[in-house]
Amino acid sequence: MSDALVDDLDKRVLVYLRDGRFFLGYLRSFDQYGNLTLEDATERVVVNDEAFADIPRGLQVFRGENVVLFGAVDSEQRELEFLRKLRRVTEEEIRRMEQAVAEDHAALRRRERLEWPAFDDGAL
Amino acid sequence: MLSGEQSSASGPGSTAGEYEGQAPATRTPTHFLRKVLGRPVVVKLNNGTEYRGTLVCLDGYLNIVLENSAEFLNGELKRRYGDTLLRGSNVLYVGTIPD
Amino acid sequence: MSFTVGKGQLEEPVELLRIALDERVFVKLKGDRELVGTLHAYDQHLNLIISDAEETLQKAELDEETYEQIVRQERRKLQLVYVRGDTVFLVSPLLRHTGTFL
Amino acid sequence: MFFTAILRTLIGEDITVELKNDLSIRGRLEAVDQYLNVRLAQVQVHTAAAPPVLQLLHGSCTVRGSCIRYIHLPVEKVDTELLQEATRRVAAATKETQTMK
Amino acid sequence: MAAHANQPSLYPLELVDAAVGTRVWIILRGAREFCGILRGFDEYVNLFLEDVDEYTYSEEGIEKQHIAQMFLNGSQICVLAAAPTLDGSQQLGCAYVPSSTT
Repeated sequence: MSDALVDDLDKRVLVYLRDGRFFLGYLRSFDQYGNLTLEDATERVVVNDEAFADIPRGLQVFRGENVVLFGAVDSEQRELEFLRKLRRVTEEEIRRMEQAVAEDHAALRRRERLEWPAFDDGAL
Repeated sequence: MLSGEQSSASGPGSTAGEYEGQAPATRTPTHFLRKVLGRPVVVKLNNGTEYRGTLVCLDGYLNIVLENSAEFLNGELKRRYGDTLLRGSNVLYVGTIPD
Repeated sequence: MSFTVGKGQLEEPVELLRIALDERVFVKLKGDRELVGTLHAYDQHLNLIISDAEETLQKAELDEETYEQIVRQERRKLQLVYVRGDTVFLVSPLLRHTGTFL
Repeated sequence: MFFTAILRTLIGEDITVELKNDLSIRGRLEAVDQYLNVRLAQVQVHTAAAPPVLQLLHGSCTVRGSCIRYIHLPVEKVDTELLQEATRRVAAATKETQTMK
Repeated sequence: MAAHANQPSLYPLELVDAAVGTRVWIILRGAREFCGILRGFDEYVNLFLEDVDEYTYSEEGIEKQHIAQMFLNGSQICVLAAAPTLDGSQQLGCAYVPSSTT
């Protein structure tokens, strides 16, 4: 497996985390636990599949257990396709959009609770 | 669901006596599990689901096989099984139920 | 720890799966998922390989208009799958069901 | 290790990895390790609601074993009879080492 | 960390050992508590309990179940304490926060 991973070293990769966040950057190292380091990393935040922002994160180390998957992304064509479909906005703008989506969700959940008090099984 | 069994608090093998220092070997959790083999038990999983049936066997990971078991969620019967293998990582407790 | 004691032919719980090889089994998984299929391989983590399976997924959804919670069942066929053991709650061989299967 | 060996027999075949977050990724199996981490080549993400960022993936992609729910295997490439035989053999060998202890 | 060089330190498991034979109160992860007589434990703090009351908390109220003897998996235990006293200075359920308030 690690032989195969060596192919990704120094390539531009996408890292998908368990909390749903995406990071792009240059893979500089990995170890047997699947811990990764990315140089010149950016976090790509997407809202509603319509707008995104790249937030500079510098050098990032990821703990292996939080990584769902990662893989090379060096394809200009794929990046251009992405840019055609989604609008690039500033970090402030994307945070405002995130906030709006979160509030919509919260409103829906409040209504749900009024109608149906959900059973809390705690352990799950 | 389980009422009127207060009197059966001291089950088989539990003798009256004082406990000083290290619990005697007959009082370890492991010993209890050996003792209830072949007896009706209730197994509760971390998500609250209960399985009632005869304890056929178990291992160190707490994987459990029950015979003639029934699945309950919130006290409601959901399903019946013949033999069933429960994965140990989800087991919260194994308790006795009256024969 | 070694408190593996059993009766009859079963000495280890996981041996139930050896007996169930090539038989139909019912599997309950995390996230309200259930499978019925033929068991072909297993290991001590309860990793499984199952064929001709039907998966049932219970989904609690919120009706957008009435805000009522509805439980919906989704079914699909799985020809041949590896099932990761850590999602497994229980495995039960169907032929060994004695009672009514609700 | 037994399942690693099973999956390794499928290296070079097209498989679909279904993750616990409902994402499905299809690709050619390139490598499998002891934790059942899986490396796929020529990946395609084809879940309808998949995040668009994943379309950037190009070439090989490594998936963490613990995030996997199912791997959909090609029926015609797996001999289930052989698989059962191997399982019985492994079970017998495991039992033997246990009784030796 | 250690209190004083001459003072004998008390290991956590020694405290559990001292509780053997007494009624204890166990708070688990999730909305679940147990109250029963501690009969024994092992290195994983799996417990052997007798005369146990199990309390499950939910928005619908408290559900109580009695179990004569049980093996309790140590991995889910958050707190093990002396049983609440009858004068009400400690109350079962005080660690439970309903999900709707969060």
